[in-house]
Amino acid sequence: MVIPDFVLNAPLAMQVTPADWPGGYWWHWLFFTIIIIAFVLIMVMGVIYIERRGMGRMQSRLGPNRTGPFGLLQPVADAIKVLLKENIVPATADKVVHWLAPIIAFSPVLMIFAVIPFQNGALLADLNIGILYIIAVSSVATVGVFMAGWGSSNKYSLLGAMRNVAAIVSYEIPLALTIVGVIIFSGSLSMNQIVVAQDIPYILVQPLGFLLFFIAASAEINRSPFDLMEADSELTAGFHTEYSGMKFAMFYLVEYAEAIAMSAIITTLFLSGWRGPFLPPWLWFLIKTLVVFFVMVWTRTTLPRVRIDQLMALAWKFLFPLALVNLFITAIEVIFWPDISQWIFVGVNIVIAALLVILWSKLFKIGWGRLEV
Amino acid sequence: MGLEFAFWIMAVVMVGAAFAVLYLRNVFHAALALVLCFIAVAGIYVTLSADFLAAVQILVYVGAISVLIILGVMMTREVQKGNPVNKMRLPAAIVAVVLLGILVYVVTSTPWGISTQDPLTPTTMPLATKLFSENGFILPVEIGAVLLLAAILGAIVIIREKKK
Amino acid sequence: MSIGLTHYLVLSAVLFCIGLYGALTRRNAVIILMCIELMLNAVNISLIAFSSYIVPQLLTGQVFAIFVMVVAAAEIAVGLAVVLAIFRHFSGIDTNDINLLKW
Amino acid sequence: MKFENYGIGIIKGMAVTISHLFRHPTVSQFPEQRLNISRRSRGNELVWSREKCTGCATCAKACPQGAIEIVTSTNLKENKYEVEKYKVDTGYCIQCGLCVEACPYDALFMGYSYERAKYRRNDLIQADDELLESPERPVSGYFHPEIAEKLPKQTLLVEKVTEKRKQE
Repeated sequence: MVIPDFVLNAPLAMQVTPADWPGGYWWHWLFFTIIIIAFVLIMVMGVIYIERRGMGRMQSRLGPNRTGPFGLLQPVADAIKVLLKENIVPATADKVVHWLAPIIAFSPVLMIFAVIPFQNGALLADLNIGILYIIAVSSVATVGVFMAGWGSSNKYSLLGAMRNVAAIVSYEIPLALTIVGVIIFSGSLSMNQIVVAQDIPYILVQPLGFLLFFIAASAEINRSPFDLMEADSELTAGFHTEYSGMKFAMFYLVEYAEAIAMSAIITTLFLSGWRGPFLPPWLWFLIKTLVVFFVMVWTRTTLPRVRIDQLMALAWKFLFPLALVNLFITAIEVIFWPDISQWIFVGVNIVIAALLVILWSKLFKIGWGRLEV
Repeated sequence: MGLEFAFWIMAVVMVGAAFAVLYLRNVFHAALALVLCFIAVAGIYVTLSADFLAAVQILVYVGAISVLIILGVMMTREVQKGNPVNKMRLPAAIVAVVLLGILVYVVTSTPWGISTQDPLTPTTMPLATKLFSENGFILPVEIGAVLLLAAILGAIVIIREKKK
Repeated sequence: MSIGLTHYLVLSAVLFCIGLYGALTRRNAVIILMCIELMLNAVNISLIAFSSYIVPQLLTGQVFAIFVMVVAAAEIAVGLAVVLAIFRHFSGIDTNDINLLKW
Repeated sequence: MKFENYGIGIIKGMAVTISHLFRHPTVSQFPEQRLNISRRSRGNELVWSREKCTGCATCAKACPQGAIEIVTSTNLKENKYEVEKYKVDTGYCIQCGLCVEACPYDALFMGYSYERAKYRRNDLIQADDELLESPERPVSGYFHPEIAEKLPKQTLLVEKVTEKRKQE
């Protein structure tokens, strides 16, 4: 593999900028910071609208359609409402922790976007450890959630936080293992390099990996059907029960920003990122991200929430072994047949994925009574 | 200049957080201070151009170890009892200070053979070659894997409740 | 004065001594575990500093640091298991109360 | 060897939800589109007829909540009771319709109207002329089949939607 010159010559890996960027490092940094923040905020509003309308239509409702044309201003109205609300802190709360928790939960999500390529080379920092950086940074959000649960001094919050930690720690393993499959094929940890290496979208080369990654990612970001850390019907709202006003808005923002971040990561890793014919690259990226998010909404509408023991069983008995098998198969393919066309792997891997899923479902039945954790 | 600035910030945050681990009354707050200390250590790694290790540090220490410690704090329910000290305070302080003095003396008086080369910056590939190649560290890696497996099994055996 | 190897080593020594002092004096077993983690981190800092100042092209120190992390992960798993077992047995984790092996 | 539980149920469910996405939603936009409610609706108000009422107070006796208060005086000239006050606390009313069934002179009806919420609890207490029939307070067909025949037939949302889907 050839490492580009500008990566080798940079004094620090953090300062990698495209060689032809005008105005130097700081302008680049400022520009992309503004772009990322604007992107996250606007996309959050957009996806909240998409989620509510899409879910409404799938449930034979209309969804919000009163505020503005087609209800487009509903997220704005909600944001204004929630910002103007009173900020209530419980009397026995751990005040500092309670106050810091939303910030600590929010900042990693913004930091994830630093390494996501919007188009070729258009990213804040083309780290050569990009995807590892994402896994590392997103694990910090756990601490924020735990602080929220602890700081509220409310048993429902604490239970939600505990569930969240258990889920995230378990699901990080299959998540990382499936990512390794992608890395083996692309030969680089850098997000931009991964996209560049994807002549065939990896969803075809790694169908099992995509499936496992999607499941693990939805569990990681607390999307339904794995949203039992904020299960409204059991835990009122999980870790953010005691939050209101601006701080609640932060948690709401985190939830959707994480969903967007995961959609963007899936787009980059499995759907060949910004690559695509005819349209400009950034538009392809946007379209693919929204499509992935729509699939998340779709699964949310369809599937009922799982129990906590089922959640753990799914992670350890289904996703983890399959991720290992997937990694093993991928490694064998890359080592023994490095030169043949990847289209052969596409067919072989799809067949293997179907066989493995069917076989494992025979061995592992989730609805088979109560499973011991 | 930027590097020095970053180093001093990280150093101050790190030492402050380490003292907070010692002196905070609430054990949960101490665990959070430990997380801050780990993040500062990751920052130090970045200034040493060990970016891969910085990411691994955050992933392993912040993502896994500190979460385990926080879970341990929760499960042992000793949060409100504070952070008491035992009778060894003075001897331990003397030992620590003397050790620090010796270490600082040794570090400052040794002529280090500092290399003039720039450190390798994309460390991922060389590290992988180092770890997994034939004349690299493949045997320690396997031993480490066995160690982790043994640790998991040992932890499960220790913690399991005996069924009557 | 630019930052050199000495700075990192002194920093590592300071962190190590803080961890040592805490591990020797605290009575809460979880805090003791945290202090041991601090000491391991201090060692990691010095290893990586050596690696990038003395053999910048070899990365040996970074490899050692990775092994230290592996050991730390194993240590924290077993250590917490021991702490929880102690907590079940003594219904407390004050190390002054745990004197089974003392005499 | 049978292979089940391998996700075919999930796929079927996903197909159902995605097919719902392209169907006409089963809703009506309430303030603009109103559906006719049931002809025998026991709405949230009582409608009282001063002409037919003889002041016998059977309704007040029948009311399980004691929500009806009726004060009468004797009119010796015309040899009948004069209703001085007829007061219903609709806050207490449980819409059971027993008063309507009990009235021997068909002077009491359930209301057909809705959207009659009030801002203050005191406004819920309605008396005398407030209880009379008016365009805002039509009479429901409950216990009165002859009235029910004149009312429009109830529109069901399902019928409307299937009609619309047929047109599409």
